[in-house]
Amino acid sequence: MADFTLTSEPPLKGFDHSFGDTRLHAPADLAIVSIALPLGAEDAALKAFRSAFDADLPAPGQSVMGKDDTRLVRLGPDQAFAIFTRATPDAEPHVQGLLNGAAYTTDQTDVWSGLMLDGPLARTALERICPIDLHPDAFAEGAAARTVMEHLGVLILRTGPTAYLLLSASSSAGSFLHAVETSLLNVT
Amino acid sequence: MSQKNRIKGGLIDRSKEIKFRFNDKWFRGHPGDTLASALLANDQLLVGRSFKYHRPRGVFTDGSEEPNALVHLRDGAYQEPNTRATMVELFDGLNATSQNHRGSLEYDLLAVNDFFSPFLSAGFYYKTFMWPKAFWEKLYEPIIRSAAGLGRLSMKDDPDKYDKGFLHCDLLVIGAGPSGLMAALTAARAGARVILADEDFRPGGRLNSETLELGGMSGTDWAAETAAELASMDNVRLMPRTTVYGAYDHGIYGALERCTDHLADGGGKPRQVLWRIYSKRAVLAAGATERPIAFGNNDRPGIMLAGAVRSYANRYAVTPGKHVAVFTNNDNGWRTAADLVAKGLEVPVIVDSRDKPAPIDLPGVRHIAGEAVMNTIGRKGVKSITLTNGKVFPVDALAVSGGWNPNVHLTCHQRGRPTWRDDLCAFVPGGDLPVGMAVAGAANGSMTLAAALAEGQAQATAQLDAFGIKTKAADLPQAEDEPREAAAFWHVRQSKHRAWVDRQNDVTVKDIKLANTEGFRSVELLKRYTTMGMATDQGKTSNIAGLAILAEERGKTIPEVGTTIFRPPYTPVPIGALAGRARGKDFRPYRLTPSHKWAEENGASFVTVGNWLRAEWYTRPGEKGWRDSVDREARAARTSVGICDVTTLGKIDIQGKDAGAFLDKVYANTFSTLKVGRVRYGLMLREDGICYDDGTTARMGENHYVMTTTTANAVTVFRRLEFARQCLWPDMDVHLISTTDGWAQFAVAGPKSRDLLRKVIDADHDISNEAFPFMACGHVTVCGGTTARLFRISFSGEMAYEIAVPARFGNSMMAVLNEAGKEFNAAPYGTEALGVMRIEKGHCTGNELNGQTTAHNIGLGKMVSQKKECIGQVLAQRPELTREDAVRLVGFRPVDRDKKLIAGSHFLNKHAPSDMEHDQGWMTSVAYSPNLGHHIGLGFIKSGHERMGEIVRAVSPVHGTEMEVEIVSAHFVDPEGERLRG
Amino acid sequence: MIIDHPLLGPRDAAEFVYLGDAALIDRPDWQADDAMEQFHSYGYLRDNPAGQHQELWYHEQGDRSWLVVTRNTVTHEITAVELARDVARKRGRGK
Amino acid sequence: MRYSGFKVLWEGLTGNKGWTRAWREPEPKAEYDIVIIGGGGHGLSTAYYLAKEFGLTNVAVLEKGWLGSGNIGRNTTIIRSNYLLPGNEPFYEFSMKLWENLEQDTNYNSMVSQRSILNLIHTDGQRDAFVRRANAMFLAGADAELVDAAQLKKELPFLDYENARFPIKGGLFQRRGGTARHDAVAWGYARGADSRGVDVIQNCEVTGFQIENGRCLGVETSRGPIRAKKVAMCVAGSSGRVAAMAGMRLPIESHVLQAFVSEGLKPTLPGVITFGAGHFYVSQSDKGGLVFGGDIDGYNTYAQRGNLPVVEDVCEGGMAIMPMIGRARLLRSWGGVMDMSMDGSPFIDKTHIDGLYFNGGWCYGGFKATPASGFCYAHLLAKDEPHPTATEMRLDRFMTGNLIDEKGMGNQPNLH
Repeated sequence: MADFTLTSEPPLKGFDHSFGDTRLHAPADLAIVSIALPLGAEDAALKAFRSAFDADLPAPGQSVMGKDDTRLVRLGPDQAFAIFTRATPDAEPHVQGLLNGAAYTTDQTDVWSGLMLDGPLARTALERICPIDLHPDAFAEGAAARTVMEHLGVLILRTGPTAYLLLSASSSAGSFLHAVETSLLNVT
Repeated sequence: MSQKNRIKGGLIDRSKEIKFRFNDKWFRGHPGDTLASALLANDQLLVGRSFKYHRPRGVFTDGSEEPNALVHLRDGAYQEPNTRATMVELFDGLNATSQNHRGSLEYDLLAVNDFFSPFLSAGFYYKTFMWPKAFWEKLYEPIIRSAAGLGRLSMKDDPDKYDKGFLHCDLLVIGAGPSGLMAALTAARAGARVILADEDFRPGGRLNSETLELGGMSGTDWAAETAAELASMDNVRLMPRTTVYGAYDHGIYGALERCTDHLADGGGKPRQVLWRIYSKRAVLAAGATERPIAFGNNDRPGIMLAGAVRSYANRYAVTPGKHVAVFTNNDNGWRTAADLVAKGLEVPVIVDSRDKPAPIDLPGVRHIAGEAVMNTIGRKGVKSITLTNGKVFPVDALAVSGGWNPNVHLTCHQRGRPTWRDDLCAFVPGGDLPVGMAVAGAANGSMTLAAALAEGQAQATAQLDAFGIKTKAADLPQAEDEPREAAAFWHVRQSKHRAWVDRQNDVTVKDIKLANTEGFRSVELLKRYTTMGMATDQGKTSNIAGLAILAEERGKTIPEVGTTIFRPPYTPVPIGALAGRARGKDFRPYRLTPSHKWAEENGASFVTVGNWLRAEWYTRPGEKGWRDSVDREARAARTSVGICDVTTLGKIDIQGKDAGAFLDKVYANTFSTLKVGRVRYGLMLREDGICYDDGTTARMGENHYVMTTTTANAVTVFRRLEFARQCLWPDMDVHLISTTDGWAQFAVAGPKSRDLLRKVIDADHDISNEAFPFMACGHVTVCGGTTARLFRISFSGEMAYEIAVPARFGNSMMAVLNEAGKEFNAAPYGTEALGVMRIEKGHCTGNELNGQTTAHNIGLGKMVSQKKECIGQVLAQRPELTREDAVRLVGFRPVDRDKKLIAGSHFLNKHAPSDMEHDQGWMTSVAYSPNLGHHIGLGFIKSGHERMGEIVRAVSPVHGTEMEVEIVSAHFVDPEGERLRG
Repeated sequence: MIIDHPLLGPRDAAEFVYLGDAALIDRPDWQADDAMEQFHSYGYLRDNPAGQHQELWYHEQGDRSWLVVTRNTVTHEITAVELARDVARKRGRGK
Repeated sequence: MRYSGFKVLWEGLTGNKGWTRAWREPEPKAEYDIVIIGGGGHGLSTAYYLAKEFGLTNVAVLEKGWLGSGNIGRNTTIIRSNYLLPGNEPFYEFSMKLWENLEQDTNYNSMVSQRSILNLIHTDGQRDAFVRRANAMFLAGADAELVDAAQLKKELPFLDYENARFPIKGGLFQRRGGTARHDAVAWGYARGADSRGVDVIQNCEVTGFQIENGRCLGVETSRGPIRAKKVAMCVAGSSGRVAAMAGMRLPIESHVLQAFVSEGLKPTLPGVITFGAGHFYVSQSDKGGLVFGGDIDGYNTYAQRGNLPVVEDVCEGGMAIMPMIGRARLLRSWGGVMDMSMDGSPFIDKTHIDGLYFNGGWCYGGFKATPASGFCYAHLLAKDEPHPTATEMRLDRFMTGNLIDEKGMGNQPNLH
């Protein structure tokens, strides 16, 4: 066994840039695990979910904060994401352990690339690429939506008054970053 | 003669001067001017040449309906053809040139067309230019094409940026005239989210062009105050310079905002933004467009719409001449005369087609009732007008009013038809409006100011009420409410000279009559035959008159003859704006493999595969061409070990108690029997029995499978699986999620692959042939504990593995594998070497599984289970798809081994004629095999499996080549598959 | 167009992929005596009405739900949107 | 009346007073040998060839609206015969040969302009497929020419060779392809049929079929019943609606295809250009407008209008290959309703009802087929057997499996 070591190089590693008071950065060590509710055993899964995260699974299109700063996003009838911070590539076994086999889990950490956009220009910039109505009355804090921006699938979450977490596919992270940066440049 | 035609007043800023150029001559204007008003101010009445006859033309209107004052705006790559001078805000250094003339604007050589006009009547070209046959493309058409068209593209890439965006509102108000302002104000004060868009740079609409009073102040001031109030409100988005150009389904509107067009320098920001506005409701308050009257030589520069003349005088402080006659069929012409007189200009005569007393008393203006203007004299301007009573008046401009047409355009965008109102002599919006749209003001035929304001308020109230927002009834400002009288008067019958109906496409009254004579009697046929209304103004000032003349010819009423409906866009939209950012490299996103960076650093050349960029080969120093690299890579994998990033293959994580049963349904072959820790090749059919996709699926656990798809079909296979899961077998416990991007996956192929992997995979995992045989799979760790998946599968035909690590480690993993492989002379290989090796093994890819071929064709007919239910199994059995003499996939090699095969060649039997009837099949894929030392190919040929050793012809007439090829097994290398299991 | 997703509310149709007539849910029995005729009709023949049409849309850029949308093919008015899975179950589909 | 340059000159000199009607406006008779439903391009050309080639003139063409108000009046005017499959290519090449003599044949200048059509190539796989297609064209007697990027650059310097997301690797020309003035094609056929005695009847909507004992005896119309020995449906776009009146379900869905034209421009494009990595094709009309289009909207519809996403997609495709058109403006858009068939190919066939014939399923390729479609349909109507180039365009091919699927997309009409 030779001594080879692997280096972690997620696509937007360390990206952090400000446009005036608006900051765009790639949060470090964002872990994502998908949770699927077994057909016919949903109740048991929801119960396990509650004890694992100390929170109820919200309605589709919504997210809540659970235990240990885990954001729980309901994507569809039988699917949710748990989003949390974890550096090691074992997010899936971690969540599977919490759920104790009551739901199916799949590691999604490396499938996605995250960008956090926060500041006064955030909504104005997103207006250029995001078809979802981000007005606070329509997309309150905690709201989540999967949609398409500049030909790319994106999961957008409102995490604060002017803060949005944007998840897009990791293979096209560069193109998505370019789209968000262009939007910011176009509105400043 | 600087600004000779400038008069007092107006909404221009005289404290500042703007210099601009027209046809290389410098002029001056002021902020607040349009290019049209500034040209008029400088007495530049001649602005362009007409489409067909190259007649001199000038500014005719003051808005987006302008048919004639079209210019090239800016220069070089920024040159923008067919730009309406009436819509261009003047900016410092503006450069415009006139269009559609050969030679100078003043002396256009093609003006000769005007003399030949008798031979150029409507549709003349359909009746001639047919002989000799070949002359059309060579002679006639080039002449017609170079004379036709208007402006010229620079032929250079558009240097500007464009952007797009999405807006959402409760109420979209289209048009910021009195009615639109009132509607927006009503809704905004009720707290609704309002967007108010107007194509003009100054809100107010006609209020800025008229001398009306409103609520005790000037209309202009009221508009400015109202706009200021709206602009101050958080729930309002006031969008000047924004044209709502299209009404689409379910309340979505397209709008174009011109962001930097009015600036000398856009500062690198997008020139225009294309907005998709999602509205719950909309109020269309787009106003009305004045229409002219057709009479002899009514197209000369200096002849303008009466409302436009008033607008130029009141808003822009400009007049087209000092002696302006008025010709009208309604009271509107009188208003123009009154305003001009008030400005101190001379109005020598007002000709009113109605035989009735003057509605107002205008001292010094001669009123001639019941007559019409029959002809005008002049060339590049008007010198005099001749009336039907024979009287001649010397004038230098003529204002014409034929009444007003409500701007119903957007009401027709979903194929709604306007209805005729006799009292207005105009079409008004019909009952079939786009859902959610209401119409207010002049656009709805409410022609007085008081009515427009009231209707704006009422429509906004009603629209918001529909979804529960209550408005407060506010007092309407006091405004004039005189009904205006309109009379039907379309063209002057007594005119002997050509009378223009469509000023841009040069359609005259005679053309319309001729079309009718020849049987083009439907309005649509008339339009198509004469080209009326097909120009850049979409007939805004011409359609109704044309319709009226057709109706008259046919002895019918206008509504009986019908109307033509309007289609998007309301005004033309630049293609660049509709494309937004999606151009050049930004046309579509790039997907990069995890090892992209390493590949870049190691000489890779990249190929586009869908949105992916994949390494096609890695050039090493000294290699002269791509073949050198590819041959080396393919040899390396067959003799030692090669490494290829195969992340792009789709990966679908499938979990659930019914996962195996589900796979049995979606694959032609069986997966429920697959043991945990094993992989199987799977063939997927479409429901019509044709091959759809293939790949390997691994059983990672009792209820857990990982499916791979081809790169091309990753998304659509997922979609089909979801369809099967939700729509066909909804009670199966099975869950899907894509993990394509999550795992960096590498093929490690070749006799030394295991040796290499042993250096990387942590020692506690036994990967010996016994413990981990061909088609095994499992979880391992690499490089000291990093989680990984290992699959013993082979596309190359060698002993091979695919190893997957979390994508974040992919770039590093590629480096590690290559580093660890150094001692074996490992080589990274790209898609080309991958292709070579799969052809050597007879494996299918998209060239073979092209959506036209069956399992029977590729020799896997037996794989389609008839024992269990699966998609495609029934229709695959249709007689024509299971013919014995169907094409079969086989291998080919050139009889002359030095020859290069051509993919796409067709096969013909040795002595058969070269025609479609004798076509035997086609070559799908070819490669040079460095392992065999000659070219090899795969292809489909009739009954191929029974024709081994036969020599046929591979012809490629498009290359002018033909050669003999031998039919051989598709398995060129290691046909027994011994290496795989090594 | 806008599709009012039963779980997520109104979304632009551009997020969806269209398949066709919701009759595609009613996949025939592969073991029926006239399976070939039934599959021919299922796979190839369409009512193609000018008016109310029940059709399948897939929320690909969304929650991956297949929906049955009732839409008028002349006016494009949408009068109902249901989860296809519910419709399939109602139509008797199971495992 | 015969049209000619001399006639135009003479009329010009004598005040254009001698022009007469291009066609009559006859009242429908009670009975005809053949009634053609649909006065679009295909219906009119069927009538024309019935009269001219087969001597059948006791024929009526029934048009619900005005002549040519269907898809002949709302397409992007491209003519070509660059198909792959034996079920299609000989037919389209036959059509091309008819185009080449159309104007002299009909004495009407339909502006058939063989300015070439180019399909751009962006990948090796695409080149392989185009080579296969080009060779099929040769085998069917058509022309094709494969060029590389360097040659293209000389011929079409304005394409984006340097900065393209999907680099241009070459192209396949059919030099004999090009465009024709779509409306004039309908008018030429109408005039030609009318002058040979065919009744072309506008504003006459078919409201039902007279079917007795499995035999079609005529039609009901908005202007009364009309008996006919043979009734020929030719209403692509409305096939579903019309066939439903005869109780037929078809392997067809109705979809809308949008088309676009820019403002008039001086000569910009020499021929037809088709993007190979997106949805965009374009040519320039003799009037100067860039005529362009892309993909269908993709959902079933009978509305002759489309939505914004496709407009944007098409313009993106345009800017991707020729960014010099950014400042040209889209002037007008329109939508045509297409018979999208289950394999992307058309039908010219008898139906299961005696005396009732079907022509439809043209997807968005009907314009170029206009001459051959009419000729072959006339052949079928006159002789009750298919024309040799149209033997595979049968309604029962999905039962037998003899598919004509050029794109290999399968039984999903909106993918063809």
